Amino acid sequence: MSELAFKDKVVGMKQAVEEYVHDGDTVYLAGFIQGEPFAAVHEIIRQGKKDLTISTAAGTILVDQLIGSGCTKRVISSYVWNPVPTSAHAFRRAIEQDIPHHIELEEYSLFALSLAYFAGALDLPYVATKTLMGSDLAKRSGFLGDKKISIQQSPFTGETVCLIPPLKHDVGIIQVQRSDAQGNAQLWGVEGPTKYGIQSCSRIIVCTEEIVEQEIVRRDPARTIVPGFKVSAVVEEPWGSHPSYVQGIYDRDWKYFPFYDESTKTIEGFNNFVKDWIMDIRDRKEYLAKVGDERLNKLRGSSLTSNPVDYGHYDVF
Amino acid sequence: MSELAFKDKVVGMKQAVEEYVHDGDTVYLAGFIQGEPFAAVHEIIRQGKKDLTISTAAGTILVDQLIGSGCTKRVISSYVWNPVPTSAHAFRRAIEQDIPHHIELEEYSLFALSLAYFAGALDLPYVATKTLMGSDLAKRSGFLGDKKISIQQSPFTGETVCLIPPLKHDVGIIQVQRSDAQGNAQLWGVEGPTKYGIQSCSRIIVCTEEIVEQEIVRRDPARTIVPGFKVSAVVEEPWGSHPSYVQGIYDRDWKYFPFYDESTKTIEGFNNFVKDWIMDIRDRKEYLAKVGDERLNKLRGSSLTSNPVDYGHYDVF
Amino acid sequence: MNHNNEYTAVEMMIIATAREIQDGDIVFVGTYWPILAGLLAKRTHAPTSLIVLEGGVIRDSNPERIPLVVSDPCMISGSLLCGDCFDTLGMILHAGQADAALLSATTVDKYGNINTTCVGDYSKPKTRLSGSGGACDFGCLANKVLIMLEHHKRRFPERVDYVTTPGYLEGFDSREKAGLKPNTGPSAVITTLGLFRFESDSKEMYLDAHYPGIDVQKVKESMGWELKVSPEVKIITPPTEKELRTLREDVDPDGMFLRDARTVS
Amino acid sequence: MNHNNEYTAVEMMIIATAREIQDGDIVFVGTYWPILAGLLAKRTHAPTSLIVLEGGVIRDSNPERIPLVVSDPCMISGSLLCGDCFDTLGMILHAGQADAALLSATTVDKYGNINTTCVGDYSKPKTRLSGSGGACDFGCLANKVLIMLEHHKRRFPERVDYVTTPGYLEGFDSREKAGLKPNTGPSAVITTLGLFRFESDSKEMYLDAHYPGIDVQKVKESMGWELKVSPEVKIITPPTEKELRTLREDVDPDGMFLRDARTVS
Repeated sequence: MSELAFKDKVVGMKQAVEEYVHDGDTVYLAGFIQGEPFAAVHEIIRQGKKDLTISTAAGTILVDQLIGSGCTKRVISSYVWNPVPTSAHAFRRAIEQDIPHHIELEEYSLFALSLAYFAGALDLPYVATKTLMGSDLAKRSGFLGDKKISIQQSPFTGETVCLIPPLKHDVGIIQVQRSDAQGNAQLWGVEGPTKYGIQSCSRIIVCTEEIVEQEIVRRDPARTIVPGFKVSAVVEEPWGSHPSYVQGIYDRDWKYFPFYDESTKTIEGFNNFVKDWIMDIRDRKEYLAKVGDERLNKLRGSSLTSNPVDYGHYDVF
Repeated sequence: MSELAFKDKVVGMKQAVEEYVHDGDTVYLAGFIQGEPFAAVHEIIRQGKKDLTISTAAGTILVDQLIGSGCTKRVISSYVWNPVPTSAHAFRRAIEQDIPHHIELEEYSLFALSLAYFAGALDLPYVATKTLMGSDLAKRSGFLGDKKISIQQSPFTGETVCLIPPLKHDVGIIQVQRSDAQGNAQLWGVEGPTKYGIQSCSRIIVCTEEIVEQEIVRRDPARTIVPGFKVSAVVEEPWGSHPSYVQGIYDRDWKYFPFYDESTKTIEGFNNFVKDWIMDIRDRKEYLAKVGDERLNKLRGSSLTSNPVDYGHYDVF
Repeated sequence: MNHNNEYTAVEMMIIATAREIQDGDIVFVGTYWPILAGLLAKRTHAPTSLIVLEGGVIRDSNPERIPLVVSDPCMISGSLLCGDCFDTLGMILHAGQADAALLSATTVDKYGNINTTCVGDYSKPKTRLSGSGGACDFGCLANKVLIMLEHHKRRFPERVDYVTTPGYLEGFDSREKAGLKPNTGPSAVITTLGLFRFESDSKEMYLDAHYPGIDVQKVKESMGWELKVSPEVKIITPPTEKELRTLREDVDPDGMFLRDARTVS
Repeated sequence: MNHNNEYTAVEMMIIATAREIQDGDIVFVGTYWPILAGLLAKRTHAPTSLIVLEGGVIRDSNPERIPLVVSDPCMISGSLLCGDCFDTLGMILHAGQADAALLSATTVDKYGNINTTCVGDYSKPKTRLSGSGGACDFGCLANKVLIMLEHHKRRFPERVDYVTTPGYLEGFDSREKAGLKPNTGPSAVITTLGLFRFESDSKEMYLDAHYPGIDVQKVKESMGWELKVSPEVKIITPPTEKELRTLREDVDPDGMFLRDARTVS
């Protein structure tokens, strides 16, 4: 149904997370180094959501924070790390020592996971691939058991193939450059498997650097990565991906990552970090004030703009 | 290998077709109502290529002309028609009366064919879908025999599924709005399955309304539908899709289609049409002169341009 | 053109089809009559329906002229999303989110199976037709398939020569047994005589309603099998003035379809 | 910084890896040391190599700063194609068009299998590492997989605890038997001691060449199994002045990787 296509769905982050992220949900986090939805994840942590299954193509400290904060029961990803590159400490503590509690993992390669999202978004029964085979990613499954993958012979060629069934999600969160109030969201830059990941979700929260007039969307519909009719809420959240980046809007805050590494090596360090940077902060505005204008200004960078293209105006024959 | 990525591959249409389309080839024709590569197809007909297998998502009179001209041995498509809508007469004569000779068909639904192109472009062993089943498209196969599809039970759920194996092609031809001389081709407007169809080809001929400076491509890399390293030849061919359209450049010449319908109802009519509009014409320039400026000017239409987007310039930390 | 009560059977067919679309429906639109029915619904009682094209377009607003084919450039400019088949056939239709699909047909049989491929044997047909396009996908996957065709007895054989687009196959549970998803398939066949639906158990087509002035017996004689008729067969409300005016003046003001102007070369 | 003959073992490793890339190669680049090797090759002997990123980027030119992660925004601006995983992992890597893939590793075993997942048992590891990312795909699908790691004996067990990225599995034809495509897999392992290749039959890793001043015996003692050594074991040419200068001044002028400047918070 298209009821959501025509609705102004702009809400604040607090309300979006309250209404659309529920304890026990399977939550897809969009982004691929670019566009990680940090603002939304911090709000999830502040609201103390529980028992989440976090699914994301490339888990960075975003996932680490969700694990260390005790929101997370399960993780589906191709990896979890701190892209210094170094370890994600809360993730390590959870796996190695069940701190703050045990978590379950389901691990894929990035391409296999991309196919699972693709199958999820299109509701395909499965996709056959030549990746993954021979690896322990194929041999060992976690909570998905024998629904993770299946090694079979191709009925066409007899060759051995790996079947990837769909992954679907209760709710997905994406941060984009721009969206209209109805949630027609536009993204450019590296996508990873975001387009299919986000459309494998029953509910979608669009976080956008800027809410634009719908006319902007209509003038370049090729950039729309999520159609508004699938979107539950639109949150205008500038800098919503910091310390990750949004192409053309702000740079990756690379110094944040070693800082996070140093800060979170101990449980106490992690807890203090979460207190200082998430729990004791009301919203993204306060967060940005804490980061400080000097740092933010440095991340703004300079412009390199595309040339307009013509779609034409067709009103007569 | 990237040898083709850095090479200026601009040639004329005659040379492109001579060098890269061979008798007996499986030829993918890109386009979906928009961007049908008419100029290239007319050159194929002029050069009298034989025994081609033509593969295209939605066969229109382009395919009809290739069939009636005797270039075509086999057709892979979801349909062949004249989008008046009415019958494609040469196609009918070939199927019903073996005129000018027998042709073989392999028919899919559009989505099944899209999946076959997708599997072809990625070299996936197959993709499982819930479409096609129960139809005679699933039950009857042509020259692909039991390599067309396979009905199986899902090892995950036990449900009945339809497996679609890859389709690949010797050569693919695409008409786009713009390309650089290296063949980094950019397209906007309705795509159909073009992105995957064209990348399932061993050789690619890019026909472009305009060859642009590579800087234009670099400023908006999200619009690139074919990377230049996969491209064999680039042909600058304005109006190369007439009577089909190219979004934002020229409108669909709707009057051509009933004219073609009337003209080609008989064998003699078809042959005269091909003589007048293809064989007796040297190249696209002569074709356009025959169409006439008045008609072409009418098809130019008015503009509706996108707003530029920023990709940012990242040179320092 | 007059806007009184006179209307053609084709106009009635288009209007009756449009009425099957609910406001808020996500509608896949096939070429020919479906274009008119989809656009009419959007301009009358279903303004918040979305029009979706198989080639990759999602559109919430009316185009500025009538598209002669669904992927006409006028459908792309000003759309909300313009991409590829995976955006629409994939992530909407195959994903089970197509509320309705509008299809035209050459022949339709007792169980709503559509043939747009051939008359006679497939391998050597008397008449070769266009084939499927996205129609087979619409028929396999949409929740509510609406089939439009001008009524001739030969277009309603008991069994089609070729199933281009699956309806209920051999009836009963044969559609699901073939592997198609539950809660999909033909919802109505709308012709120039009336509107047909399908029995919930047998999936056999029956006459649910006919147009004013059309005799049930005439309908029965225009079918290739012994047609069942609803015990409460209804008479379809004739076009309202608004429906007719919108169809003629807003949807197809140039008469491209309604007056065959598109076939003038 | 001096540009005389002094160089670090890590610099030698990067340079030796870069030399494995042929001009014209389509190269998938993983994070960390691979970034430097890929960019160095492009700035020296392989100017027409293409750099491809798993997230969806094809780049023919050098970025204007060193990317700290492969999907750094500096790799996107000015690229030739920027899309999604299907554009690169799909239509290049899985399609068999990746000439080379550069990977860093935590541990590598006798048959070139890589573990970046865990030390100890997977279900209760002593140390949990990051996991695969695209590495497993690179290892499964690229024609020439180049593996980089700083040499420590514990990083070369006879058998890895967990196969994150398949090399030749148990050797011989076990890789193809598992279903992986022929003519894919590890081509070389490049460490801070030397360069290792794989026997054509057994697929066992052997020492093919070592760096100047490195003793073969020392290499043998730094492996977790009885290492085979090529009867014609070579000594790798030390870095040329151009290689060193390009690496230090053009590829990583800020010392982000070479002087660990990226870890300064």
